[in-house]
Amino acid sequence: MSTRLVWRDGDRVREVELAREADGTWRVRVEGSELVVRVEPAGRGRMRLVMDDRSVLAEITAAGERRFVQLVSPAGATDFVLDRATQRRRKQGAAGGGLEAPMPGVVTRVMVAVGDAVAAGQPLLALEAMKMEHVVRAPHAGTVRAIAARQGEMVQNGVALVELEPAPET
Amino acid sequence: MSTRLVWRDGDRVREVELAREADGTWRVRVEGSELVVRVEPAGRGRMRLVMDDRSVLAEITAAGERRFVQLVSPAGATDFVLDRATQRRRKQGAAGGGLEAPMPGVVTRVMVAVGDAVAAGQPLLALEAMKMEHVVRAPHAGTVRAIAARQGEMVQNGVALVELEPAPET
Amino acid sequence: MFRSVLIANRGEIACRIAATLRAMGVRSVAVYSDADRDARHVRVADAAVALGPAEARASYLNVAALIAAARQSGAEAVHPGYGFLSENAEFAAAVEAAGLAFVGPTAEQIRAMGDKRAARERARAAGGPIVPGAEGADAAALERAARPLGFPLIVKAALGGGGKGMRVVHDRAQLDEALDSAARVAASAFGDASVYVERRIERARHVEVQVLGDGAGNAIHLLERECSLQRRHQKVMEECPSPVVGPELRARMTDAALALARAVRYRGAGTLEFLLAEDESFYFLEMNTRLQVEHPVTEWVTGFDLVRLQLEVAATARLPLAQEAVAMRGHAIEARVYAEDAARAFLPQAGVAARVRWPRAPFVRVDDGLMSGDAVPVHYDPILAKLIAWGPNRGLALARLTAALDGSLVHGVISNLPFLRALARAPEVRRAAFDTEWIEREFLAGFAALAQAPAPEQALAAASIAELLGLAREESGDGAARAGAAPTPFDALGAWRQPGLA
Amino acid sequence: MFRSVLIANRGEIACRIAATLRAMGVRSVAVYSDADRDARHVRVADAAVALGPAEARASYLNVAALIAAARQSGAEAVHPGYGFLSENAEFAAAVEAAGLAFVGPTAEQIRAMGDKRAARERARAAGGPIVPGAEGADAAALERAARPLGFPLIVKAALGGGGKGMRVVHDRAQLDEALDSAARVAASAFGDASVYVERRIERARHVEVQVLGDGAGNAIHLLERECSLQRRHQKVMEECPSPVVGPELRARMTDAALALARAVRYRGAGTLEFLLAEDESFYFLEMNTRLQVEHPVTEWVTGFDLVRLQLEVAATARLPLAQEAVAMRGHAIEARVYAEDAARAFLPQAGVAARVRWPRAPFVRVDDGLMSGDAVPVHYDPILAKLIAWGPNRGLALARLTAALDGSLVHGVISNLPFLRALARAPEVRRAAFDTEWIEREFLAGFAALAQAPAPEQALAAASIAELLGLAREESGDGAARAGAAPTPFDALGAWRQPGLA
Repeated sequence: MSTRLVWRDGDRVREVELAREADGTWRVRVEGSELVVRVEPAGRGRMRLVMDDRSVLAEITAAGERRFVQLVSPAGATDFVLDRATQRRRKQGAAGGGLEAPMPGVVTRVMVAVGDAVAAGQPLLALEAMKMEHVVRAPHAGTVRAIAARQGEMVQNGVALVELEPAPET
Repeated sequence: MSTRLVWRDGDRVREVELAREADGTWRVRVEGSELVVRVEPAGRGRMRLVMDDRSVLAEITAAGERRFVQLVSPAGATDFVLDRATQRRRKQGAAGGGLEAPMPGVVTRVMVAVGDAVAAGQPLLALEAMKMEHVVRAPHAGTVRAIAARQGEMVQNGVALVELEPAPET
Repeated sequence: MFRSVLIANRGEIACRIAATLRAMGVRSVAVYSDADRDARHVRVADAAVALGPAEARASYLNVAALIAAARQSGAEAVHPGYGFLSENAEFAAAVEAAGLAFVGPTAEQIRAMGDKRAARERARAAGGPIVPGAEGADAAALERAARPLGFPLIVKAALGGGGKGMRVVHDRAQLDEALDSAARVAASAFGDASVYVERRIERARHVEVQVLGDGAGNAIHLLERECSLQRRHQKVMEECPSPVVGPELRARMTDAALALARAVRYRGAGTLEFLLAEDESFYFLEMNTRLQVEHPVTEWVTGFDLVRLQLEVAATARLPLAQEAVAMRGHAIEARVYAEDAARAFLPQAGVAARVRWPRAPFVRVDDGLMSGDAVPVHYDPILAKLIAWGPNRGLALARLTAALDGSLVHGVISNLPFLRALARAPEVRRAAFDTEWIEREFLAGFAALAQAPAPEQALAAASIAELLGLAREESGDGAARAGAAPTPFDALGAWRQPGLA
Repeated sequence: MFRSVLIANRGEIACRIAATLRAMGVRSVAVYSDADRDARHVRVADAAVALGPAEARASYLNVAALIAAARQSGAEAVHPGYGFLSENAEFAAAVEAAGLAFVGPTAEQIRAMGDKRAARERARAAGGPIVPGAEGADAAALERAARPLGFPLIVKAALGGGGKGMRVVHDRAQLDEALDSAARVAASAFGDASVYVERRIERARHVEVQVLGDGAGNAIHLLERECSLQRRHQKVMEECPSPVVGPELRARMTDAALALARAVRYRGAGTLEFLLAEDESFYFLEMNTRLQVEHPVTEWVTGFDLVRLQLEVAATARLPLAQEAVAMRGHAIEARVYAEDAARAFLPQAGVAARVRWPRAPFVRVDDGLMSGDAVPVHYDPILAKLIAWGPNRGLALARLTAALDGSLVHGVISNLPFLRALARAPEVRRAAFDTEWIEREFLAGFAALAQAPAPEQALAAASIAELLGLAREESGDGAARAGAAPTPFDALGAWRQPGLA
């Protein structure tokens, strides 16, 4: 019996199929290639993935939908952030992205109102954090359906800020 | 409204009476003397006791019945272990002590059997831990009523090992 | 010595100052904003005073609240750390007006050095080499004065810092617009539209000299630091000594630094920044009148605690050591760990760092302000920690720093650790073949490609297995993190030890 | 260099060796007993192999299991650490017979130095000063031979170590019984009843010299260490350099150490222990043929990583540095943190260390093997960590060590931190006025009185307030600790912020 998991990896959607064999090893299929790994304890919070010719330490921390993954081998440490790709988020991603807060911060300006027609690239609102200002722009032309943030409000990373209905293709 | 707490502090029994005033300060009475303290946050796991002329950082960790207490002031850090003095433990303490494991370890020898009459100072059993042997001796003459440990068994600090009924006073 | 010192800062530098105070037996007083109530710098201090709301303006930049906190807590001196009010002359003046010692230079010295154009003049007067430049009352005059310099030029704000308002101009056609734009930025950022121009030194390195003055005209130096590894004029890795400075050049640079420090009768610890050209000519850039972020590399190589030296000068107005006592041993390199997403334009990050682990290894020092479960507020500079490694030579120091970066873990908030790990392994960094623009010119594109590559199968496998083993429980995220727990798949479930699972 | 090294040890020393391997880019292989499945030394290694049941005999002392683990993991060398099999000639021989490198001396050298009486003979042959002593085939012969020595005397087991079987004899009347008793202890502890006697040097200090040999007759020294602060012949605090050794005495002691190391063609890192009398005469005590617990003080003062040097000698059979490269800078002091109850006869402790915090401060190093939630098993030496502080002089090093001890927290298991804090503050320690018996003769009684005094009201108040604020919940003990949480009164309840509570 195998299980399928879908991850968001940056802008990509990654599918993983995995099954545990009778001898305890895991068979993990990622986009056509297959890993056979034995999982060993490596102290609280860590596991060791043992493969045929090498092994790697892995440490995973959950933070909301995100999973922080660190791999450590003699070649060094690498960090990744994967996201449980829910239906909602994948749809948003497909719509062009750019409407979520790219960083946590304070909304300093809201430059559009609900009902406004906006052009692709038009500034929608501005966020400020740690001395940096970031302007959120429309990824495509469309109509503003909802604005989820007010001026002065603090927002977290990844929070949806503006709902934008795409203009009918011409 | 005040609350009374009883602590075991080494061989002593200490009583604390404490009440919270309307202004949030605590009034703590320990054996006749009284402290008036304000409690401030000092980060997760720490509090600051602020008194008239000084303040001290306190950090408390629970481990079973025991409370580990660290106090830190500019003069340095000090550590204490207090015990929630339950009725059972206080009674045992009153009976003379010495029948609990003084350290965690492995019971290497049991030198008495249930029903044996023993003299004060007679070896009852031996514990070994980290290369050290410790012999538990009878604190007073009496009769062995129960033995809670077997040879080869691992016991934790403070665990009752032998129940000893005092010999009638002569 | 003072009996009690207020630390007017937060984060790693507040913790680091508190450590020296504790070793000196001096009571430390922390201050905190509402966002930092549970922060590590509050936990390590002997006393702590609330300043006000999270925004820096209302807390760590709030002069009145800080002076009140110092008075209320019985502090005798104020250490400003770096950033915030550390180079604010009004704050220094207010501290001294309140009858407290300011652990730093006089208000006048801060003011004089804070005006970059005036500082240039003082450096010139002290015989220091300055980049050929030009000034002018207005754009037209400036343009005329700049003509003999040739191109490329840099336009700078007189009161600027951190690269803000700086513009590089490659030819005559760009100059007008650049002067105009720089003046606008300067006016809005620093409240003064004054700008000046300097000749641009190509492929220059940033080398700075640490000095310590007694305020009466005596000063010593504590060697130089190499800080050429920068991104957008922000230092990323620093080292001591500079790998390109030999004894003769060191003597010339430290002499120049001391001439200026003595000329202004500098008090306390300060840093003279120089541009070092490929031909070993060097030019005064600016003076930082405070402790630098990168001071630990100097501490390790010289063996002196700079915070302690600052406090001793502040308490006694005397230099606590002679120049002869300063010797160089080995090599130290520092890497700055920030909460920023290097894969996405280095956007600053904030949130709860659910799990944090810093390395412990021989010859490695970590100055941190963050432990598992701590918050990274959105309001402040996102520095999390500094890793410093020492070795008898540069190669060994860099190898240890690389291992220390590999041994670090920050989960819950995205950090620049992947960027630092890649940087420490770059051949140019190993060879010390870089200048202040090398990262942006040659390193960043390759790193960005790497950072945006798909996660390897092993990472997906590990995350997926952890998910099936029970990590998916939502409470193991923020909730547990706030309670000080380090959430892990194994904590929740012992089942993975049973071969029969799934 | 080796590509992969197995670390045949556990705890802080296994972690410390792994750190050097990581900085060298060498793959580390940990081993663990059933009790150490989750231990820190397992978490930091690149690979880990299970050895067997918790008892040391079945795991860390199990030669066959260790050799099998090394083979299975592809290790090319074995580092034994200290303790366990580090001075076991059979293990060293088995490692080499398996075609692996043993990071240490040859089996013959271990065997020769392991017989204390034979080692004395070798030291005498190499011209080294030895304590006047006597041997004899039986008690009567020994007694006759000992007559010229006078009293007091010490009776020692020939194969002994760590003070086991040692007896002090103050006059003729005690001698027979002491010889008898020492022989009995020696027979049962070391499997050999041989004993010998030495003149007792009064108020002696323990000073040892670190050497490094190439196995071909070349050797260098890395200064001396002062280890006089002992309790029952167990070192408590160690420092480098010795505060009573000047250049002339240092030259004499290191010369004597090198003469012996060269005479036996010593391979790897080793330590020659000397008794130093008040008149600056010194006597060979024994040689430890392994890394010492206290090696970090030498590392800091010389700037060399001793584990790296060991590996380089093992890999190349050459000395990686010349004597001229060894210079002394400043002063370093180490304190050993043990799980033992100093207030109750130093009984060893075990359990779950629910909350652990080690300090981070400039010029402080911590070699630890324990984090919050880790178990302290009952089966092994209860060392938890070592705190090491450096300073340009001894006073500053000691001040930093004191602050580091104050900044340490071990909750859930009783540690000797209170003992170490009191010791670091003792005037005799500050003045360096102590000998190997000073702690027991003069310090312990006062400390015991202090340790057994009633807890102050503030401690009772803090514990009681915490209790009322919700700490009393039983699950915050072991359960939460095992899940990696740091249980605290504030985690459970935000109510304390409300002034109206209770």
